[in-house]
Amino acid sequence: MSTDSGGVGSLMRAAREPGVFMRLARGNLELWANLVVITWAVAFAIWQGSGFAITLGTVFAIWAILAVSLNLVVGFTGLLSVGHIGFFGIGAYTVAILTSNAQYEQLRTEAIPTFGWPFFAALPVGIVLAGLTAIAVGVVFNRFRDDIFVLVSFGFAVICFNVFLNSRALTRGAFGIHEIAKPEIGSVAFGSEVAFLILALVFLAVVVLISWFIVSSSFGRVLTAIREDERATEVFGYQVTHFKLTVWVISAMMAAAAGGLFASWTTFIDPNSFILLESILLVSIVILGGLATIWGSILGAMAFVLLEEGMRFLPFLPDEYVGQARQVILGVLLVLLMLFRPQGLLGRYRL
Amino acid sequence: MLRSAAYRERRGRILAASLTTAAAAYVVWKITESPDQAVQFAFNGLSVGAVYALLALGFTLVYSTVWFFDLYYGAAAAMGAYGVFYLRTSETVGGSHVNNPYVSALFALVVAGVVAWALYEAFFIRMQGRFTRKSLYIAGGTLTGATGIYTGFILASPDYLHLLLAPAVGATAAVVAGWVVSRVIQRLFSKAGRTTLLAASVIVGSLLGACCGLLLAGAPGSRLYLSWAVSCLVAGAVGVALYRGLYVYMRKRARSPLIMLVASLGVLLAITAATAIVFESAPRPLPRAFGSEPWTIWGSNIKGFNIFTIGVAIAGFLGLLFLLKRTSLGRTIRAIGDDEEVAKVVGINTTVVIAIVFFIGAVFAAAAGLLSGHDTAIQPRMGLLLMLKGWIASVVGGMGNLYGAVVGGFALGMVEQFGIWDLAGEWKDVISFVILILFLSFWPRGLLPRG
Amino acid sequence: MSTRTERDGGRFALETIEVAKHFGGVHAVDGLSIAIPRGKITCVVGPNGSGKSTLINLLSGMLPLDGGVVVVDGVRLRVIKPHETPGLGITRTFQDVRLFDQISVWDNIMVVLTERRLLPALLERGKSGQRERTEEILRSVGMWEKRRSLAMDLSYGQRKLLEIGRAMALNVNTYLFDEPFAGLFPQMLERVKGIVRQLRNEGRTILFISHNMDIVRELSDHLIVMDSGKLLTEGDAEEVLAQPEVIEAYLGV
Amino acid sequence: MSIRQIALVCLLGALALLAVACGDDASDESFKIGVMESLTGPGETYGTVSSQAKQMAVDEINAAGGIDGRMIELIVQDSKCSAQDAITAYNKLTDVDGVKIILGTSCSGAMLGAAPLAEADGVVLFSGLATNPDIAEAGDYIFRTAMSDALLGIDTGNELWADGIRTLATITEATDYAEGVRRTSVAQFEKLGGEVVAEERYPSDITDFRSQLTKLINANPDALHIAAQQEFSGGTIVKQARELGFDGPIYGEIVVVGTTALEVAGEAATGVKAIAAVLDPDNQMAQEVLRNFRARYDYVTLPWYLGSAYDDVYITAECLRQTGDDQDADGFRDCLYDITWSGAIGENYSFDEKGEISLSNVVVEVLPLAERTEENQGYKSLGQAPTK
Repeated sequence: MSTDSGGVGSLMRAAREPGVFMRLARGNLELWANLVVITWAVAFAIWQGSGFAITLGTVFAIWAILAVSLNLVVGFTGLLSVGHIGFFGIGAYTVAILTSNAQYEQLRTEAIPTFGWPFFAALPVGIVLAGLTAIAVGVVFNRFRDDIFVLVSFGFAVICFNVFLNSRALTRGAFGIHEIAKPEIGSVAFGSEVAFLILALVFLAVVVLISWFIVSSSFGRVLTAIREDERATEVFGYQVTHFKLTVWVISAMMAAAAGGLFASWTTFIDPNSFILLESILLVSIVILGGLATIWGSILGAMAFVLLEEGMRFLPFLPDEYVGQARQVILGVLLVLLMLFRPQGLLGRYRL
Repeated sequence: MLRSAAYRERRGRILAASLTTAAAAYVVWKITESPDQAVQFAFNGLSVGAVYALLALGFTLVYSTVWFFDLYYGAAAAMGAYGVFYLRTSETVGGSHVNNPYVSALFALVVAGVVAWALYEAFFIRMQGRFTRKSLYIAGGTLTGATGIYTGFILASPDYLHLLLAPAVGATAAVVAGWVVSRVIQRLFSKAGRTTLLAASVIVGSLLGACCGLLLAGAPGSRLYLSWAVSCLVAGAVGVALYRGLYVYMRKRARSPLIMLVASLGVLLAITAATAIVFESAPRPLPRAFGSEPWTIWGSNIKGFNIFTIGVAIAGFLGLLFLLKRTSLGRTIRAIGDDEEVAKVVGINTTVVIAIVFFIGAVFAAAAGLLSGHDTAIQPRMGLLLMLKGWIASVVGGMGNLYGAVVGGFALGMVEQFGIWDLAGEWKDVISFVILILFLSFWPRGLLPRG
Repeated sequence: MSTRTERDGGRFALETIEVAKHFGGVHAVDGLSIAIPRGKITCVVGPNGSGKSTLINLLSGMLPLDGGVVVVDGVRLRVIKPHETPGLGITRTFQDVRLFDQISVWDNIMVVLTERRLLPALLERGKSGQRERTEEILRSVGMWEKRRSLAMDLSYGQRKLLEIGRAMALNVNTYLFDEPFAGLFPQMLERVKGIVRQLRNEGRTILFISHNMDIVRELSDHLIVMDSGKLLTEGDAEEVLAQPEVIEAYLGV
Repeated sequence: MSIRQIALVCLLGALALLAVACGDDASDESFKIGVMESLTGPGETYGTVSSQAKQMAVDEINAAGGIDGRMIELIVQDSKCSAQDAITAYNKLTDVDGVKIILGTSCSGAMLGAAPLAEADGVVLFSGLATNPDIAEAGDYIFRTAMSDALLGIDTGNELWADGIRTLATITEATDYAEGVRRTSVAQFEKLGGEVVAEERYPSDITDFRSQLTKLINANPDALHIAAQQEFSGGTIVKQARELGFDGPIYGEIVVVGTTALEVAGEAATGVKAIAAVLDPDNQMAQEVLRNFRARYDYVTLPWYLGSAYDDVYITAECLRQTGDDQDADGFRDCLYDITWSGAIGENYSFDEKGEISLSNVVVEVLPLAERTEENQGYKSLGQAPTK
């Protein structure tokens, strides 16, 4: 399987033999992308101090999990899903509802039952729930392809947001859910930012491993074949819908895991974190980093997180426009990529 | 487990029919329950539906010609609305001018570019025999520069919109009137000489044109309605520029419609965010247009402006129908929609025709955007929301069918209204997307399938 | 109603009875009843639009049947699902070569050799048997050197060969080749002919479509002539080619 | 390229992030105060006003020589109106800029997101705008000069009942603030015996409320209650309700009678009643703040929030004068608990044990279009909200 990236490989080689570097650097976009983003990350960490870097690292890890999971669907299977934020939200809300310990009855706002489960008990429930939702959604969506699939996945994102916002008896609607538990294993609590970052990176590593395991197996090869020609793959004896559904569900479960982490990290969630725009941004991260490459998604997530923080230091850009300016840059990048490099920076697959 | 395709199709049809019947029965039951509310809902549905129908019309036109989802379409809707806001901001809440020299210059450049390209396509080859290349370049350059500067002035000084536009409108009126007069004379007095014909049409044309120009120059109240035209045209020009400057190159290489979709998603993201930077992301009202007083009909209220919107939607539909069915341009558009390669071989300049389609599409979107903006309000995000609704409407009506677009638009408007009779109003968006998924699952060709 | 297969004791690998397919009002295949002899090369000829490709699409399940029955090894089928065709011993190539463009030549062959079930597929990472078979196929179609390049980067002839190789990798009894010789250079042409002959020598059934009468004469044992979705004539190649109406119907176009 | 290499690179990246620590919090001359406001998004009206008022107050203090010669420096971050952005902004302020005292946030949601962190880190979070009742319970380091919706709700319920309203229809923006307002108001109204005959909600990004309003009006309520987060939607709802032929009384709170809301609604807003904290017209300081603000920024909206944000800065300055150290959050907190302040929003108010203040709300009624001026903000006060 061609999951590996020449970019990182050549980076490694360059690290071992500095002489090779100049030869590699010439015209090697992937290497440049890697170098720029990683240098940027390191420089940023030095410049800004560890505390903030840890926060950003956690944000990065969560986005990276999402991006890697979405790449399974977009890059390897060829289904451009804009609805992944829905599964992220399901994971986040399940963990939030199950672990929250807030005394809502004493508050003057909407009360929902609290369970006070530990994080690691709630997370699997969230993952399974997202998986079940993904099965239901996938059965309906399986018949759609290409741009129609995009359209219905837009719909899924909007529906999910509205469910989070309007099922007040379950999610407290706009009030959001407080006091979401931090993860704990036995007596080891991941309360501090550093501990949480490590946990998030461990999650990321697990997700990357699983993704790698999938794409490097025969299963992954079938997925790419489906992406290239669904009908032809069928003629060779594959029940394409089952394969698509399976990877869709796996990807949804990974997104839910990211959601659970996110909920636990912020300790408070409300529907605003799960809007359609976030989903669109997520898709652009995946395309930006590169389709059908795991490392590309990670790099894309890193670039995305750094982009916003990096722009805070542009002197001519007022702080309040940073978010919007990032959106402009992402939009322009998408256009340029589609024009010149439809596979994304490190991609292995052109749309 | 023997399930033939015919069986599945039949099952789909049965399901669709029963769903429709159930929906109709529900509506009838609701109407008998409270006729007042039903009438009011119907009015609301028609007002909203008119906007959806306009969106779906333009969307269908573009989609059935180039066969990819152009998300710029949503941005065009927002640009139409914000164009009016940009030009008439002094009449809206907040009052302070948002007029920005960079923005004006940018759009002037875009318009100039589009004009340059249009001149090149329309005249360059035809005139090359008669004039030297150099003189053509000079003439074209001058005209382009003049248009760009003129656009820049119009955008930069909205307070003098009526004065600035008066000559242009007058000239257009003169040309149109002259043409009409010459046609009429030719019909009635077939023996009339060339000189008489020319003299009569020039005199009548220039008189009428001057009259129009003067009237306009003396009517500052017309600025709002002129700004409608300006923002529609600018949105259209941006559509053409995007097509010519971007999509043309991309379509050559694109393996799938997804490339185009993602690229136009980028365009939408960038334009939305840029709008939010220039105009702030909070919603804003547009200045009051005519007909903002409600009329009471059968105990329910509807604004005159909503009736106007419905009229615009129907007029847009008829105009588009005429264009596609009765004019040679329409025939070429349909030919391109059927098979672009063949159309190219037959000798149609597909680039130009598709550019025109993009222009018309963007004008429809801009019109829908500004009408809905006048009716309620504008915000940078409105583009995405409107576009999604336009999509759904055209899917409901039947992709690629004009009749379907109108029916789908109004149907979606109605369904959204009547759908929340028993449900809480916040589920409105969910209803439209559930409708979308139902339609795509059971009735993918829509209410009125194409061809 | 007994089928020819039943009467002839399995002499036919594949048989259609009154098979029909229509698109809107157009009857692409209209009550077609043919029988494809086992272990022989059958050629389908007919003018453009006579329903040849539709026939292959119907037999490979790419299009649902609108009527009629397909008999495969004595099993009567009204519905053929594409993913079941390898189980029925059928595979095919496409007129407009359909490879998995953006994956490597190697993977293009591997895809048809690997596990069909979900979970085993997840756990499988290329068994040695599969690798050897892939190498064997790639060498036999002369693509071993190209194994690392993407399928989309191959030349037209190479793509055609790769597609045939991909079909061969699926070890089945019946091969349906949709215009395997179209647009090939002489050298490639010989190679494909060789492959087809070799497959027959291995005792497999081959059905192919071609417009090249020389090749049809040279290769086919059995000939089916179609026109407007209907069967014009069917029989031993030499006999059929001797019939004047065939020459008229086919070469007259 | 194998998974090992990926892992290695990940590890390197993580190490680089962890290893590098940089302490640039050597305190210089000025006091550093963090500010988190929603400068973009649904809360931007409040956030902008609030941060401008704060900047104005800081400039005044600095122009007058600062606090014992030391200047105040505001470090402003956009917390949007969401918990996630508030957390990012909070971390930025505390980790990068090393502040211990943060003024903000504007939105209750953002406040509730950042509050647990502040509580755990011992950072003072001092808001002039967040009104959610739950913030009272958020912790020891959490203060606000905004009044809890709980107080507002009780007043609203009383006022509705006193005006003879027995059946009510509510329309509420689906945000925590607006939901909080609706909930507390309706609770009091129902306690008194009133009945809510219809309720509707809307997401923040819609501008067409006619379908919801049609349903509400069809339920024939005595009055309509609007709880909006954005001034804009508040004004639009008033306008559209009148367009749909609703002629009963309309109630809201400060958002519905904000300057923008009134401009959007125009004549339709006449007679709308709102229960709100308003600046006392007799309070000289309040009037001066408004005058200065108008002179500086050329507009005035949400005077009370403006004053509240303004007072925050002066209270902060007073406490900094007492503690003399912008890193001493505990001292600052104790100072806040002890302080009694007279400022733009009221005389002699102080923080209770939950970090809350309590001032009285008044009922205002919107004037006809012709009578609205910059000075009267477009409404007249009907006096204190009834207590019964």
